[in-house]
Amino acid sequence: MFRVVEAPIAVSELLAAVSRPGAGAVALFLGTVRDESAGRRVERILYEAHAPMARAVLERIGREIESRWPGARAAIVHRVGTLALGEASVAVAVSSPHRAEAFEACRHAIERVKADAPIWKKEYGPDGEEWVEPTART
Amino acid sequence: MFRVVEAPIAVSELLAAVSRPGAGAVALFLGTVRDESAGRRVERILYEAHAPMARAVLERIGREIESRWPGARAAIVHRVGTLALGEASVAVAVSSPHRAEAFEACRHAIERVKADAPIWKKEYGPDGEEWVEPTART
Amino acid sequence: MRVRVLFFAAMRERIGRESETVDVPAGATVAHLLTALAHAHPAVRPLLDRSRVALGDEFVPPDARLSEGGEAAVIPPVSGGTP
Amino acid sequence: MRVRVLFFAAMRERIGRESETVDVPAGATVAHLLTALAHAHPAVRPLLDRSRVALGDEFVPPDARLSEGGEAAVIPPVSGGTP
Repeated sequence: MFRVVEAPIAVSELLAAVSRPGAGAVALFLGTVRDESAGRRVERILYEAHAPMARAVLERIGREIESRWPGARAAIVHRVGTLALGEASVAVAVSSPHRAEAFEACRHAIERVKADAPIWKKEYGPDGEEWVEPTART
Repeated sequence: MFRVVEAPIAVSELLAAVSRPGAGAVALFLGTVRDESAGRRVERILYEAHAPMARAVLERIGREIESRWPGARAAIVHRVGTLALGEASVAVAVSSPHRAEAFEACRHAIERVKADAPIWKKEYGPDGEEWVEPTART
Repeated sequence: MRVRVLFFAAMRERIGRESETVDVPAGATVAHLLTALAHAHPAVRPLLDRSRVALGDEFVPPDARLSEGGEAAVIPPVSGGTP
Repeated sequence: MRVRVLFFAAMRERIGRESETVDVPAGATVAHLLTALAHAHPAVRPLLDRSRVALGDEFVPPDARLSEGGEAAVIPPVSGGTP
Protein backbone atom coordinates (compact mmCIF):
# COMPACT_ATOMS: atom_id res chain seq x y z
CA MET A 1 0.00 0.00 0.00
CA PHE A 2 1.60 3.20 -1.27
CA ARG A 3 -0.70 6.17 -1.33
CA VAL A 4 -1.05 9.92 -1.26
CA VAL A 5 -4.37 10.62 0.46
CA GLU A 6 -6.54 13.58 1.44
CA ALA A 7 -8.47 11.84 4.24
CA PRO A 8 -6.95 11.07 7.66
CA ILE A 9 -4.49 8.18 7.55
CA ALA A 10 -6.00 4.87 8.70
CA VAL A 11 -3.21 3.14 10.63
CA SER A 12 -5.11 -0.15 10.74
CA GLU A 13 -5.03 -0.32 6.94
CA LEU A 14 -1.25 -0.05 6.87
CA LEU A 15 -0.91 -2.70 9.57
CA ALA A 16 -3.20 -5.01 7.62
CA ALA A 17 -1.24 -4.37 4.42
CA VAL A 18 2.06 -5.56 5.93
CA SER A 19 0.60 -8.43 7.99
CA ARG A 20 1.88 -11.87 6.99
CA PRO A 21 2.38 -15.25 8.70
CA GLY A 22 6.19 -15.03 8.59
CA ALA A 23 6.33 -11.65 10.30
CA GLY A 24 7.18 -11.53 13.99
CA ALA A 25 7.64 -7.78 14.14
CA VAL A 26 5.97 -4.66 12.81
CA ALA A 27 7.50 -1.21 13.16
CA LEU A 28 5.23 1.73 12.45
CA PHE A 29 6.25 5.36 12.24
CA LEU A 30 3.87 8.33 12.27
CA GLY A 31 4.92 11.88 11.55
CA THR A 32 2.51 14.19 13.35
CA VAL A 33 1.84 17.93 13.30
CA ARG A 34 3.47 19.52 16.33
CA ASP A 35 2.82 22.90 17.86
CA GLU A 36 6.31 24.27 17.34
CA SER A 37 8.85 24.42 14.52
CA ALA A 38 12.28 26.07 14.73
CA GLY A 39 11.07 28.13 17.67
CA ARG A 40 7.85 29.34 16.02
CA ARG A 41 4.36 28.37 17.11
CA VAL A 42 2.47 26.27 14.58
CA GLU A 43 -1.32 26.10 14.39
CA ARG A 44 -1.79 23.95 11.30
CA ILE A 45 0.15 22.69 8.30
CA LEU A 46 -0.72 22.50 4.62
CA TYR A 47 0.87 19.61 2.72
CA GLU A 48 1.08 19.78 -1.06
CA ALA A 49 2.35 16.99 -3.31
CA HIS A 50 3.18 16.31 -6.92
CA ALA A 51 0.81 13.44 -6.32
CA PRO A 52 1.43 10.95 -9.16
CA MET A 53 5.18 11.22 -8.79
CA ALA A 54 4.96 11.12 -4.99
CA ARG A 55 2.99 7.90 -5.14
CA ALA A 56 5.57 6.39 -7.47
CA VAL A 57 8.41 7.48 -5.17
CA LEU A 58 6.69 5.94 -2.12
CA GLU A 59 6.28 2.68 -4.00
CA ARG A 60 9.92 2.76 -5.14
CA ILE A 61 11.04 3.26 -1.54
CA GLY A 62 8.86 0.35 -0.46
CA ARG A 63 10.33 -1.99 -3.10
CA GLU A 64 13.82 -0.88 -2.11
CA ILE A 65 13.07 -1.76 1.53
CA GLU A 66 11.71 -5.15 0.57
CA SER A 67 14.76 -6.04 -1.49
CA ARG A 68 17.31 -4.71 1.02
CA TRP A 69 15.71 -6.47 4.03
CA PRO A 70 14.59 -9.91 2.81
CA GLY A 71 11.25 -10.90 4.25
CA ALA A 72 10.28 -7.30 4.93
CA ARG A 73 7.00 -5.89 3.69
CA ALA A 74 6.38 -2.13 3.61
CA ALA A 75 3.43 0.27 3.38
CA ILE A 76 3.74 4.04 3.11
CA VAL A 77 0.95 6.63 3.09
CA HIS A 78 1.36 10.40 2.97
CA ARG A 79 -1.49 12.80 3.53
CA VAL A 80 -1.99 16.12 1.76
CA GLY A 81 -4.21 19.12 2.53
CA THR A 82 -4.56 21.09 5.74
CA LEU A 83 -3.75 19.17 8.93
CA ALA A 84 -4.53 20.14 12.52
CA LEU A 85 -2.17 19.69 15.47
CA GLY A 86 -1.64 16.04 16.30
CA GLU A 87 -2.79 14.70 12.94
CA ALA A 88 -0.51 12.31 11.08
CA SER A 89 1.05 13.56 7.85
CA VAL A 90 2.87 10.37 7.04
CA ALA A 91 2.77 6.72 8.10
CA VAL A 92 5.33 4.03 7.37
CA ALA A 93 4.77 0.41 8.40
CA VAL A 94 7.31 -2.37 7.93
CA SER A 95 6.85 -5.99 8.92
CA SER A 96 9.76 -8.38 9.14
CA PRO A 97 10.57 -11.79 10.61
CA HIS A 98 12.59 -10.14 13.41
CA ARG A 99 12.46 -6.81 15.16
CA ALA A 100 15.91 -5.37 14.47
CA GLU A 101 15.24 -5.39 10.75
CA ALA A 102 11.74 -3.96 11.15
CA PHE A 103 13.10 -0.96 13.06
CA GLU A 104 16.02 -0.37 10.69
CA ALA A 105 13.91 -0.66 7.57
CA CYS A 106 11.18 1.62 8.95
CA ARG A 107 13.75 4.23 9.92
CA HIS A 108 15.39 3.99 6.52
CA ALA A 109 12.05 4.37 4.75
CA ILE A 110 11.05 7.56 6.53
CA GLU A 111 14.46 9.11 5.83
CA ARG A 112 14.03 8.26 2.15
CA VAL A 113 10.52 9.72 2.10
CA LYS A 114 11.81 12.97 3.57
CA ALA A 115 14.65 13.17 1.07
CA ASP A 116 12.89 12.26 -2.16
CA ALA A 117 9.11 12.38 -2.06
CA PRO A 118 7.93 15.50 -3.93
CA ILE A 119 5.88 16.81 -1.03
CA TRP A 120 6.02 20.21 0.62
CA LYS A 121 4.65 21.73 3.77
CA LYS A 122 3.56 25.24 4.65
CA GLU A 123 3.33 26.05 8.32
CA TYR A 124 0.68 28.44 9.61
CA GLY A 125 1.02 30.17 12.96
CA PRO A 126 0.40 33.43 14.78
CA ASP A 127 3.46 34.93 13.09
CA GLY A 128 2.30 34.12 9.55
CA GLU A 129 2.79 31.33 7.08
CA GLU A 130 5.90 29.83 5.55
CA TRP A 131 6.94 27.11 3.13
CA VAL A 132 9.45 25.00 4.99
CA GLU A 133 12.81 23.99 3.61
CA PRO A 134 14.59 21.00 5.09
CA THR A 135 17.37 21.47 7.60
CA ALA A 136 19.90 19.11 9.08
CA ARG A 137 17.79 18.74 12.23
CA THR A 138 16.15 15.36 12.58
CA MET B 1 -1.09 3.33 29.43
CA PHE B 2 0.64 0.24 30.80
CA ARG B 3 -1.43 -2.91 30.74
CA VAL B 4 -1.52 -6.68 30.64
CA VAL B 5 -4.64 -7.60 28.70
CA GLU B 6 -6.51 -10.69 27.58
CA ALA B 7 -8.38 -9.11 24.68
CA PRO B 8 -6.72 -8.22 21.36
CA ILE B 9 -4.47 -5.17 21.62
CA ALA B 10 -6.12 -1.96 20.37
CA VAL B 11 -3.35 -0.03 18.62
CA SER B 12 -5.48 3.11 18.38
CA GLU B 13 -5.64 3.28 22.17
CA LEU B 14 -1.86 3.27 22.49
CA LEU B 15 -1.54 5.94 19.81
CA ALA B 16 -4.12 8.09 21.60
CA ALA B 17 -2.33 7.58 24.92
CA VAL B 18 0.96 9.01 23.62
CA SER B 19 -0.54 11.77 21.48
CA ARG B 20 0.42 15.30 22.53
CA PRO B 21 0.79 18.71 20.85
CA GLY B 22 4.57 18.76 21.22
CA ALA B 23 5.08 15.41 19.53
CA GLY B 24 6.17 15.35 15.90
CA ALA B 25 6.87 11.63 15.79
CA VAL B 26 5.37 8.40 17.02
CA ALA B 27 7.15 5.07 16.78
CA LEU B 28 5.07 1.95 17.36
CA PHE B 29 6.31 -1.58 17.63
CA LEU B 30 4.17 -4.71 17.46
CA GLY B 31 5.42 -8.18 18.25
CA THR B 32 3.30 -10.66 16.30
CA VAL B 33 2.90 -14.41 16.32
CA ARG B 34 4.82 -15.88 13.40
CA ASP B 35 4.51 -19.29 11.82
CA GLU B 36 8.06 -20.40 12.58
CA SER B 37 10.41 -20.38 15.55
CA ALA B 38 13.94 -21.78 15.59
CA GLY B 39 13.11 -23.92 12.58
CA ARG B 40 9.88 -25.38 14.03
CA ARG B 41 6.42 -24.66 12.69
CA VAL B 42 4.22 -22.70 15.09
CA GLU B 43 0.41 -22.79 15.03
CA ARG B 44 -0.40 -20.70 18.10
CA ILE B 45 1.25 -19.30 21.21
CA LEU B 46 0.13 -19.19 24.83
CA TYR B 47 1.38 -16.19 26.80
CA GLU B 48 1.35 -16.35 30.60
CA ALA B 49 2.26 -13.48 32.93
CA HIS B 50 2.83 -12.75 36.59
CA ALA B 51 0.28 -10.06 35.83
CA PRO B 52 0.53 -7.53 38.69
CA MET B 53 4.32 -7.52 38.56
CA ALA B 54 4.34 -7.46 34.75
CA ARG B 55 2.11 -4.37 34.77
CA ALA B 56 4.44 -2.68 37.26
CA VAL B 57 7.49 -3.56 35.17
CA LEU B 58 5.87 -2.15 32.01
CA GLU B 59 5.11 1.08 33.84
CA ARG B 60 8.66 1.26 35.20
CA ILE B 61 10.05 0.84 31.68
CA GLY B 62 7.74 3.60 30.47
CA ARG B 63 8.88 6.02 33.17
CA GLU B 64 12.48 5.16 32.42
CA ILE B 65 11.92 5.98 28.73
CA GLU B 66 10.25 9.28 29.60
CA SER B 67 13.09 10.37 31.85
CA ARG B 68 15.89 9.26 29.53
CA TRP B 69 14.36 10.89 26.42
CA PRO B 70 12.92 14.22 27.56
CA GLY B 71 9.62 14.99 25.90
CA ALA B 72 8.95 11.34 25.17
CA ARG B 73 5.68 9.68 26.18
CA ALA B 74 5.34 5.89 26.24
CA ALA B 75 2.57 3.29 26.29
CA ILE B 76 3.13 -0.46 26.57
CA VAL B 77 0.55 -3.24 26.42
CA HIS B 78 1.21 -6.98 26.59
CA ARG B 79 -1.41 -9.56 25.83
CA VAL B 80 -1.78 -12.92 27.57
CA GLY B 81 -3.72 -16.06 26.67
CA THR B 82 -3.72 -18.05 23.44
CA LEU B 83 -2.86 -16.06 20.32
CA ALA B 84 -3.34 -17.08 16.69
CA LEU B 85 -0.82 -16.46 13.90
CA GLY B 86 -0.49 -12.77 13.09
CA GLU B 87 -1.96 -11.55 16.36
CA ALA B 88 0.02 -8.99 18.37
CA SER B 89 1.44 -10.14 21.68
CA VAL B 90 2.99 -6.81 22.63
CA ALA B 91 2.68 -3.18 21.54
CA VAL B 92 5.01 -0.32 22.44
CA ALA B 93 4.25 3.25 21.37
CA VAL B 94 6.55 6.20 21.99
CA SER B 95 5.89 9.78 20.97
CA SER B 96 8.64 12.38 20.93
CA PRO B 97 9.29 15.84 19.49
CA HIS B 98 11.60 14.35 16.83
CA ARG B 99 11.81 11.02 15.08
CA ALA B 100 15.31 9.84 16.00
CA GLU B 101 14.40 9.79 19.68
CA ALA B 102 11.04 8.11 19.06
CA PHE B 103 12.74 5.22 17.24
CA GLU B 104 15.54 4.86 19.80
CA ALA B 105 13.22 4.97 22.79
CA CYS B 106 10.75 2.50 21.25
CA ARG B 107 13.54 0.09 20.44
CA HIS B 108 14.94 0.43 23.94
CA ALA B 109 11.53 -0.19 25.49
CA ILE B 110 10.89 -3.45 23.66
CA GLU B 111 14.35 -4.74 24.57
CA ARG B 112 13.61 -3.94 28.21
CA VAL B 113 10.23 -5.65 28.04
CA LYS B 114 11.84 -8.78 26.66
CA ALA B 115 14.51 -8.78 29.35
CA ASP B 116 12.48 -7.99 32.45
CA ALA B 117 8.74 -8.40 32.12
CA PRO B 118 7.68 -11.60 33.91
CA ILE B 119 5.90 -13.04 30.88
CA TRP B 120 6.41 -16.43 29.25
CA LYS B 121 5.37 -18.02 26.01
CA LYS B 122 4.60 -21.59 25.09
CA GLU B 123 4.65 -22.42 21.40
CA TYR B 124 2.26 -25.01 19.95
CA GLY B 125 2.94 -26.69 16.63
CA PRO B 126 2.67 -29.99 14.78
CA ASP B 127 5.74 -31.26 16.68
CA GLY B 128 4.31 -30.57 20.13
CA GLU B 129 4.43 -27.73 22.62
CA GLU B 130 7.32 -26.03 24.34
CA TRP B 131 7.98 -23.23 26.81
CA VAL B 132 10.46 -20.93 25.13
CA GLU B 133 13.63 -19.70 26.74
CA PRO B 134 15.28 -16.59 25.37
CA THR B 135 18.23 -16.82 23.02
CA ALA B 136 20.67 -14.26 21.71
CA ARG B 137 18.77 -14.08 18.41
CA THR B 138 16.88 -10.85 17.96
CA MET C 1 8.38 -18.63 59.21
CA ARG C 2 6.05 -19.33 56.32
CA VAL C 3 6.40 -17.85 52.84
CA ARG C 4 4.02 -18.25 49.95
CA VAL C 5 5.86 -19.10 46.73
CA LEU C 6 4.36 -18.48 43.26
CA PHE C 7 5.25 -20.61 40.23
CA PHE C 8 4.76 -19.74 36.57
CA ALA C 9 5.03 -21.26 33.12
CA ALA C 10 7.39 -24.28 32.84
CA MET C 11 8.04 -24.15 36.59
CA ARG C 12 4.33 -24.22 37.37
CA GLU C 13 3.75 -27.11 34.99
CA ARG C 14 6.65 -29.21 36.25
CA ILE C 15 5.86 -28.67 39.91
CA GLY C 16 2.19 -29.18 39.19
CA ARG C 17 0.80 -26.24 41.10
CA GLU C 18 0.63 -22.43 40.97
CA SER C 19 1.86 -21.84 44.49
CA GLU C 20 2.90 -23.51 47.70
CA THR C 21 3.76 -22.51 51.24
CA VAL C 22 7.34 -23.08 52.34
CA ASP C 23 8.74 -23.10 55.89
CA VAL C 24 12.03 -21.27 56.27
CA PRO C 25 14.02 -20.20 59.36
CA ALA C 26 13.40 -16.71 60.74
CA GLY C 27 15.63 -14.23 58.93
CA ALA C 28 15.98 -16.51 55.91
CA THR C 29 17.04 -15.05 52.57
CA VAL C 30 16.03 -15.68 48.98
CA ALA C 31 19.06 -17.97 48.69
CA HIS C 32 17.71 -20.09 51.57
CA LEU C 33 14.35 -20.32 49.86
CA LEU C 34 15.88 -21.46 46.56
CA THR C 35 17.83 -24.16 48.40
CA ALA C 36 14.66 -25.35 50.11
CA LEU C 37 12.81 -25.43 46.79
CA ALA C 38 15.63 -27.38 45.13
CA HIS C 39 15.42 -30.01 47.87
CA ALA C 40 11.65 -30.25 47.67
CA HIS C 41 11.60 -30.39 43.86
CA PRO C 42 14.89 -31.84 42.61
CA ALA C 43 13.50 -32.28 39.09
CA VAL C 44 13.29 -28.51 38.55
CA ARG C 45 16.71 -27.72 39.97
CA PRO C 46 18.26 -26.79 36.57
CA LEU C 47 15.36 -24.45 35.89
CA LEU C 48 15.60 -22.99 39.42
CA ASP C 49 19.27 -22.27 38.78
CA ARG C 50 18.27 -20.11 35.81
CA SER C 51 15.46 -18.34 37.67
CA ARG C 52 15.25 -14.99 39.44
CA VAL C 53 13.08 -14.22 42.47
CA ALA C 54 10.73 -11.27 42.86
CA LEU C 55 9.25 -9.88 46.06
CA GLY C 56 6.23 -7.78 45.22
CA ASP C 57 6.96 -6.01 41.92
CA GLU C 58 10.75 -6.12 42.20
CA PHE C 59 13.45 -8.58 41.31
CA VAL C 60 15.63 -9.05 44.39
CA PRO C 61 19.16 -10.41 44.89
CA PRO C 62 19.87 -13.74 46.65
CA ASP C 63 20.72 -12.01 49.92
CA ALA C 64 17.34 -10.24 50.18
CA ARG C 65 15.47 -11.18 53.38
CA LEU C 66 12.09 -12.85 53.30
CA SER C 67 9.34 -11.79 55.65
CA GLU C 68 6.79 -13.85 57.60
CA GLY C 69 3.63 -14.33 55.58
CA GLY C 70 5.25 -12.74 52.54
CA GLU C 71 4.98 -13.81 48.93
CA ALA C 72 7.90 -14.67 46.66
CA ALA C 73 7.60 -15.28 42.92
CA VAL C 74 10.00 -17.60 41.12
CA ILE C 75 10.69 -16.08 37.71
CA PRO C 76 12.17 -18.52 35.19
CA PRO C 77 13.82 -17.03 32.10
CA VAL C 78 11.24 -14.73 30.56
CA SER C 79 10.19 -14.90 26.93
CA GLY C 80 7.52 -12.27 26.51
CA GLY C 81 7.55 -9.59 23.90
CA THR C 82 8.39 -10.91 20.50
CA PRO C 83 10.50 -13.41 18.56
CA MET D 1 9.75 22.73 -29.15
CA ARG D 2 7.19 23.21 -26.41
CA VAL D 3 7.42 21.75 -22.92
CA ARG D 4 4.84 21.95 -20.18
CA VAL D 5 6.40 22.92 -16.83
CA LEU D 6 4.73 22.18 -13.49
CA PHE D 7 5.27 24.35 -10.40
CA PHE D 8 4.61 23.43 -6.78
CA ALA D 9 4.55 24.96 -3.32
CA ALA D 10 6.65 28.12 -2.90
CA MET D 11 7.56 28.06 -6.59
CA ARG D 12 3.91 27.86 -7.62
CA GLU D 13 2.96 30.71 -5.29
CA ARG D 14 5.77 33.03 -6.37
CA ILE D 15 5.28 32.43 -10.08
CA GLY D 16 1.53 32.69 -9.59
CA ARG D 17 0.48 29.65 -11.58
CA GLU D 18 0.59 25.84 -11.45
CA SER D 19 2.09 25.34 -14.88
CA GLU D 20 3.20 27.10 -18.01
CA THR D 21 4.36 26.18 -21.50
CA VAL D 22 7.95 27.02 -22.36
CA ASP D 23 9.56 27.17 -25.79
CA VAL D 24 13.00 25.59 -25.96
CA PRO D 25 15.24 24.69 -28.92
CA ALA D 26 15.01 21.17 -30.36
CA GLY D 27 17.26 18.83 -28.36
CA ALA D 28 17.24 21.12 -25.31
CA THR D 29 18.19 19.72 -21.91
CA VAL D 30 16.90 20.26 -18.40
CA ALA D 31 19.72 22.78 -17.92
CA HIS D 32 18.41 24.79 -20.88
CA LEU D 33 14.95 24.76 -19.38
CA LEU D 34 16.17 26.02 -16.02
CA THR D 35 18.04 28.86 -17.71
CA ALA D 36 14.91 29.80 -19.64
CA LEU D 37 12.84 29.74 -16.44
CA ALA D 38 15.40 31.87 -14.60
CA HIS D 39 15.19 34.49 -17.37
CA ALA D 40 11.41 34.44 -17.42
CA HIS D 41 11.09 34.57 -13.60
CA PRO D 42 14.18 36.25 -12.15
CA ALA D 43 12.54 36.55 -8.72
CA VAL D 44 12.57 32.77 -8.18
CA ARG D 45 16.12 32.25 -9.40
CA PRO D 46 17.52 31.44 -5.93
CA LEU D 47 14.75 28.88 -5.43
CA LEU D 48 15.33 27.45 -8.93
CA ASP D 49 19.00 27.01 -8.06
CA ARG D 50 17.97 24.76 -5.16
CA SER D 51 15.42 22.80 -7.18
CA ARG D 52 15.57 19.46 -8.96
CA VAL D 53 13.68 18.56 -12.12
CA ALA D 54 11.57 15.45 -12.66
CA LEU D 55 10.41 13.97 -15.95
CA GLY D 56 7.49 11.65 -15.31
CA ASP D 57 8.14 9.93 -11.97
CA GLU D 58 11.92 10.30 -12.00
CA PHE D 59 14.36 12.95 -10.94
CA VAL D 60 16.71 13.60 -13.86
CA PRO D 61 20.14 15.23 -14.13
CA PRO D 62 20.70 18.61 -15.84
CA ASP D 63 21.88 16.97 -19.05
CA ALA D 64 18.69 14.95 -19.52
CA ARG D 65 16.96 15.77 -22.83
CA LEU D 66 13.47 17.19 -22.99
CA SER D 67 10.97 15.96 -25.55
CA GLU D 68 8.43 17.83 -27.65
CA GLY D 69 5.11 18.06 -25.84
CA GLY D 70 6.64 16.59 -22.70
CA GLU D 71 6.05 17.61 -19.10
CA ALA D 72 8.75 18.64 -16.64
CA ALA D 73 8.16 19.21 -12.91
CA VAL D 74 10.27 21.70 -10.98
CA ILE D 75 10.85 20.20 -7.53
CA PRO D 76 11.98 22.75 -4.94
CA PRO D 77 13.53 21.36 -1.74
CA VAL D 78 11.03 18.87 -0.38
CA SER D 79 9.74 18.96 3.19
CA GLY D 80 7.26 16.13 3.44
CA GLY D 81 7.33 13.47 6.08
CA THR D 82 7.82 14.84 9.50
CA PRO D 83 9.60 17.49 11.59
